Amino acid sequence: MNFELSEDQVMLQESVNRFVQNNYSFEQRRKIVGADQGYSDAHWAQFAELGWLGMAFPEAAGGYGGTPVETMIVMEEFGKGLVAEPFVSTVVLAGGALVHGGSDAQQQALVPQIAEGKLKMALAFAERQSRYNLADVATTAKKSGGDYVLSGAKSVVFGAPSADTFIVSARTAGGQRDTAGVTLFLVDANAPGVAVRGYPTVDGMRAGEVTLTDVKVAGDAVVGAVDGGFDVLDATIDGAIAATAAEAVGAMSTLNDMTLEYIKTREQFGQPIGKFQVLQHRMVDMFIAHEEAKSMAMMAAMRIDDADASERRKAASATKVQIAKSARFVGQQAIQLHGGIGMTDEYAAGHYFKRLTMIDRSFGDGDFHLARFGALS
Amino acid sequence: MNFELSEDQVMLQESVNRFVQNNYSFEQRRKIVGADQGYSDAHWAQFAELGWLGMAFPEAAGGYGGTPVETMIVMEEFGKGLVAEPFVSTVVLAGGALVHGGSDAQQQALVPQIAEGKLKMALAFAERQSRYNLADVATTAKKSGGDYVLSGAKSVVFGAPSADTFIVSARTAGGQRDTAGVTLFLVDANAPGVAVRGYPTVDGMRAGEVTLTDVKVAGDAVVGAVDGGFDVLDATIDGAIAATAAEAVGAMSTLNDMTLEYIKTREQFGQPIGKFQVLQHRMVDMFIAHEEAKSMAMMAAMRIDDADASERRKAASATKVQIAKSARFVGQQAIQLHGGIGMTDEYAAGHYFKRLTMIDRSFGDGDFHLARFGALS
Amino acid sequence: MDMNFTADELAFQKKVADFVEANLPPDIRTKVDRGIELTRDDFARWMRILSTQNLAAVNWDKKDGGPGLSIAQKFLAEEAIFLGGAPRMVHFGTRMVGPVLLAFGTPEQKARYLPKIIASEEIWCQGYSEPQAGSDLAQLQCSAKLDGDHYVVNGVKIWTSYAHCADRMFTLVRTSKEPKKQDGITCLLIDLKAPGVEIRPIITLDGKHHFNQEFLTDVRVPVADRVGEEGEGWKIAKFLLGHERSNASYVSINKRNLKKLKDIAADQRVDGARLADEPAFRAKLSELEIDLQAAATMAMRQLASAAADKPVGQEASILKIRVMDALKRGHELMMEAGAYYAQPFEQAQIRGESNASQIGPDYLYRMTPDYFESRAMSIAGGSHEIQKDILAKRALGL
Amino acid sequence: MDMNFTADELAFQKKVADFVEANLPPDIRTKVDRGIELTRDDFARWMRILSTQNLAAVNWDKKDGGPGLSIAQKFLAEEAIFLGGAPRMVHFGTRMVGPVLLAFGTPEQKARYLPKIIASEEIWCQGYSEPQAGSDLAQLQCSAKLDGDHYVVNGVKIWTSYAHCADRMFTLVRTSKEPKKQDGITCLLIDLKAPGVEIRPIITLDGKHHFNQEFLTDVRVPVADRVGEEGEGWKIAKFLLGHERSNASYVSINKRNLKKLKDIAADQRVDGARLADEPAFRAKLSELEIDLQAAATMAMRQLASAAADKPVGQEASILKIRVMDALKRGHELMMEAGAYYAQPFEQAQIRGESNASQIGPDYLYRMTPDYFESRAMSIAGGSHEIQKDILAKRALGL
Repeated sequence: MNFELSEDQVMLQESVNRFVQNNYSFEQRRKIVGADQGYSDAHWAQFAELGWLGMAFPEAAGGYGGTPVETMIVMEEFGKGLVAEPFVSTVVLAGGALVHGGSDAQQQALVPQIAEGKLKMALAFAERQSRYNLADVATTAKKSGGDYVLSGAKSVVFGAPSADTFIVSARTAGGQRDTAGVTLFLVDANAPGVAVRGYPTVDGMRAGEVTLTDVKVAGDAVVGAVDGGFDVLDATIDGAIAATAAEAVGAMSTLNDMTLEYIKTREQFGQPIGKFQVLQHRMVDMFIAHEEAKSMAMMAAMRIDDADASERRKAASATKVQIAKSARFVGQQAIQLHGGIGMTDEYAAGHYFKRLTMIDRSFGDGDFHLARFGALS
Repeated sequence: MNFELSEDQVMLQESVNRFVQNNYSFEQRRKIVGADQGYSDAHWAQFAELGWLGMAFPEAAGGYGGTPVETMIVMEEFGKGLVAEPFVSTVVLAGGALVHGGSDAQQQALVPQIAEGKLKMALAFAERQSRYNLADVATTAKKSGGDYVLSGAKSVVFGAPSADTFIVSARTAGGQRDTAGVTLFLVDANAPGVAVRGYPTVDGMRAGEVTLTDVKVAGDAVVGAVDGGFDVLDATIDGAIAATAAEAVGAMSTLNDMTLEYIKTREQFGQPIGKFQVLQHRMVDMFIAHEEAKSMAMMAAMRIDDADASERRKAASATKVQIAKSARFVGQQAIQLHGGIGMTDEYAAGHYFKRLTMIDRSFGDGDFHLARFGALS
Repeated sequence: MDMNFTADELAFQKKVADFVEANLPPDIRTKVDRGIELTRDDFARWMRILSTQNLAAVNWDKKDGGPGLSIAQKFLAEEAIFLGGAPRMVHFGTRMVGPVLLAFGTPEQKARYLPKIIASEEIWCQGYSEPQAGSDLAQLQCSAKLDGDHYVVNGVKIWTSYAHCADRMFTLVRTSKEPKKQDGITCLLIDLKAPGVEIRPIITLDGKHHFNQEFLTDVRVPVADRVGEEGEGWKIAKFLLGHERSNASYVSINKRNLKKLKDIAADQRVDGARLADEPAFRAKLSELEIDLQAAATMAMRQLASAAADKPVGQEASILKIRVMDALKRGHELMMEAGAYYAQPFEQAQIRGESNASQIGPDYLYRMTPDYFESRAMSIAGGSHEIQKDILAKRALGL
Repeated sequence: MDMNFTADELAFQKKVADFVEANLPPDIRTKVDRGIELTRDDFARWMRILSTQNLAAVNWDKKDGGPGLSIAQKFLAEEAIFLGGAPRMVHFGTRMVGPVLLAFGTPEQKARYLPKIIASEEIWCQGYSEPQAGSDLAQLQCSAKLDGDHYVVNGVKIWTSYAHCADRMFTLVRTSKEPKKQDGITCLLIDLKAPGVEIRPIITLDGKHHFNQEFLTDVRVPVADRVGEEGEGWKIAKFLLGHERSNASYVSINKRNLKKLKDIAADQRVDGARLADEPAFRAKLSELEIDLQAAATMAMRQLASAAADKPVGQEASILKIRVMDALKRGHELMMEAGAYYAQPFEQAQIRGESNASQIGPDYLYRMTPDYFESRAMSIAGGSHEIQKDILAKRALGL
């Protein structure tokens, strides 16, 4: 039993922490997310250089063989600064699908490009009717000789505007919500028939609606087994839950620190408002919420690679439920304790609240995962 | 729009209030519920004399034509003193079934006896497997010539040990959980085949397990239509929800007053604990919980006679959900604020908490009624 | 006891509802329904339409030029207006300045200002808060120095709702530094077009412009625009706090939101079934509806007390806490209902600056911004914490 | 990072579990499973059995006569004992008196008391609280006056868990009225059979006898039974507060309760289906299980920190709050699971005074009393409010 980071992991943590300190002050972030692209190419290049983009991939594929613990470390530090680069979409989501489903050839072709920062990807899994059910896929892929022809619309694809290549879930067999019959495809963003309508999300990130109109892809674009895409997606999204749980833990940590500082200095009725016992206990509850979330994010990092899919799913869902609860409480109360200033766009607290709220809206909300956990128990 | 009591209602309220003040100090109650019978015959006679036992029945049947508002008034005052006499079982439950389902002959035969305090009754509706579903009836009533033969076991029948006559739900047709096919029967407590195992409940009241072994009743013992007992039961239980909601409001009122008094006088760390802001806000939340419960109990008293069964059901379920929430919060926090002394059997607070907890366990808990309300919306 | 309104009262409500139905401009209706930011002109237009029926100053007595409605009628009128899809009013004139001038104003002030308030010809805002004085008005810094027949005002006001839509600001300023700080506060009526007034928008988390910050630099305010005596500002502020806080109107807003939420939950699908029938969501929906029913009944009880001229007392604070909680919860559930479509942020559309189609179902696109905005409900106008401090002290004697 | 225990550690746990399985007397096992009140003899018997394996003083070092377990082993041993169905121990001797004597005791005191603690031959209780001094020990009134080589003790102690099962009481008394009140407190070891000691039971809401009140009238306590110097009682009490508060063991109790709850929910039926599958109940069950998982992980992190000799600090208070909340919730759900069968109160059966059959399913009959009892979890040993005051001050610097 050991909850310590290794020396290498501590170095990684310090390195990401330093990056965030130097590049993600609130004003620096405002500039980044306020610009059209919504992230910085220079930062992306730096991520590649520092090895963060290849970190999570197997060495055989050209990655650096990191574990979910390394991803947790990076994401927690990213969360502290609300880093906006498309790391989750490229490395955790599309990258996760490649790790869980990609052939050796696919991995060897794509992973080095990702690691070098030359390739950005996105995973297009949600649809207008799907909510959080990964098997609810209406987009079709019809076999046409050795090729497939994809048609349909994918919703709120994180990182879509910057993606060079998508991994798209489409139905090759079965009914609309059958887990069997979902297949994943690599789709070039510039392929004829692919249209992307990009937009900012409320947390300052970028996403897009991806429409596929008779998009032709070759047979070797299939990621994983034909009709077997669901398990790949499911494992990938569980990985994304672990990663964004750590991000939420980082964001809560900063938000708590910020709020504590605020109530220690803001004066009302002749004393710092942090002298009021009600606010003290609220703040204590916020710190407890963070501690619980952190414990669960660590647990997830250690369990999310479990070979037993049921154990993995339970760990992911339990973690997501905890994150939903903690993030909601910390976010809402941080605003309440800040009062008016916390409600303004000019002040950092609200942006942490927004990101925490959107993490809760991604990959299944608390209720969804409470039910999933219950079904597995 | 008028939330005032009429002059007669105010007089009723004062009269019940006076009774409770004089007869239901904590020590007086301990003596009553500690004795074998668990209530006082003298009180019961007084109830009759003061007209409270006949109040809710139609004048034509020998009652005094009161409305649910009168029942609310009595129950709220009873709640303030945790009155232990079997008023709910006789008047509200069995009496309610007579009002909703009884023939003129049945009403005229029984109501005057109830009103005079000569007849105590109980409604036996729950069974071991039924939880809160009134239609889940396994007890059978088989036709035998003009008679019926009843067999089965009824659970946790409030007021069973003192009941002279039961109204029992039994199945005459349909499957075990069909609403159609439930029939209500008058059963003499002394009839051959009727066995009662009585016991105290955690709140100091009395209930019993009623076993029916080939109990023969005449055809005129049917209350309401054959196979049509469910609607009578359903309306009766909704009435009991309104009545015990008012009781809970009364109990919360006393418990809040008691707790407020305690935190104003109990000193710790050199000051009354009521000076601590956290306890002040908790107390405020407890008073809000009581105000909300009171509003809903008033609403229920005005709506529970609604001719539209769906409106009646919604009002009852909404009220029960609110009572569950308020009673749980007030009860738990009253103990928390009292600390150790609140945990002891020698102190009144815990007994209010117990009664509130048992009201929550009667006629469907908060979750049950939240689902019922949702299904009706 | 009787929870029902009289037939006459309901007929009156129907009349108001019909008027709103017939006269609410379609462009404003659409904006309200879609949550698009309203312009100064939108507010002014609608308020003037209501004024034609004397429904802007809905709470005013007949003798003061108002419609002289009963308490039940006021409630029913407001409910009809809200449920008819109308925007909330910028009502500092009718709710604050009017009552204050009626109680403390000079005959000249009354003659000058009241008719334009009733007719919605001038729109008012309220300048209370300052960066260092939020809930604690005793800390006000904004100063007014007498210079002949004018005050010269310098300072900063903040959290001024709709100042950018208003003509004048009802303002608390400091005219002296008394040892007891509240004694030095005075009330001035400030023309927002006066030289030295600079209004800067504060954009909130929802991307909209509700609030402002005013920088007042050597702004000259005629002594004739001082309300009451010097140093009476605190008294006037307390008068307003004690004055009708129409939190009952939030019951109507809540009802409108609940209807919207139910529409959304009926349209959204979970595995092909209605979100409204998914057990966890349905339970949350029912819980909210029941909470709202409790709040509505409390509001009715308060209205009945007020109508019977009984003191309403601290129940107003209880009602505020509970209606605001319900509002926040309603917006939270509308956001949750959107699932992934809670994420897109379409600020240009929200602000009415773009006609681009919405991302995803068009009824969802502003649910998350609305949720963020709703968080202010337990902060503004006396935070929940302050309401509970007041209740502990005044209602419980703690 | 690694959440797993080593194979050696797990083998050790297995050994303890096997011992419990083989040696827990069946009558005691039944009582624990059924929630029947244990007698003094039951406690003593089981503790002596554990002592044969040196597992009563599970937290003691080898040099002090204990088993010298690692932190992980202690946790695993306790878990094996709880999950094996054993009763909680009356462990004031091993957890309080022992550590205090090791730190502050005279050689004579150590020789006299420690071996009997390790062997469970003497059972101890703790006399801290008084009617007017709950969480605020500075207010202690119980007085001890020196008279030759004895102290004469007069006063009242309250909330003494298991005094009726104990031989001796570790007691804080007042030996002087210093201006700074905590300076006058002294620690005495009192023989409960001494003349002048009267123990009165306090029956709690669950109908059981856990607590007592002691009336001490001219009780003579040898000076040799004073621990530390006069006036050092406060220091010793603080030493104990800082000493290992094995809240991690509540994780094991919670696990046992969760299993029981799941068994109940699997057996109870709602319209013929398992209560465990009813959506609302299942959600509550899952929520509790996840809360417990978070608490368990926090406990693991604390154990790992302790094992690495890092300061555990304020996390102990956080863990206490959360494990106690989980315990309370678990008991609440077990009560809810009973529906109408939550109502019968079978005190005689609970107290082991009747062999009558239970009303309703026999696994339900004491769920409501247990629920009432569990409310003490956020009161005893420093209420949640006090824990949060401590956290605000020490962890957050507020």
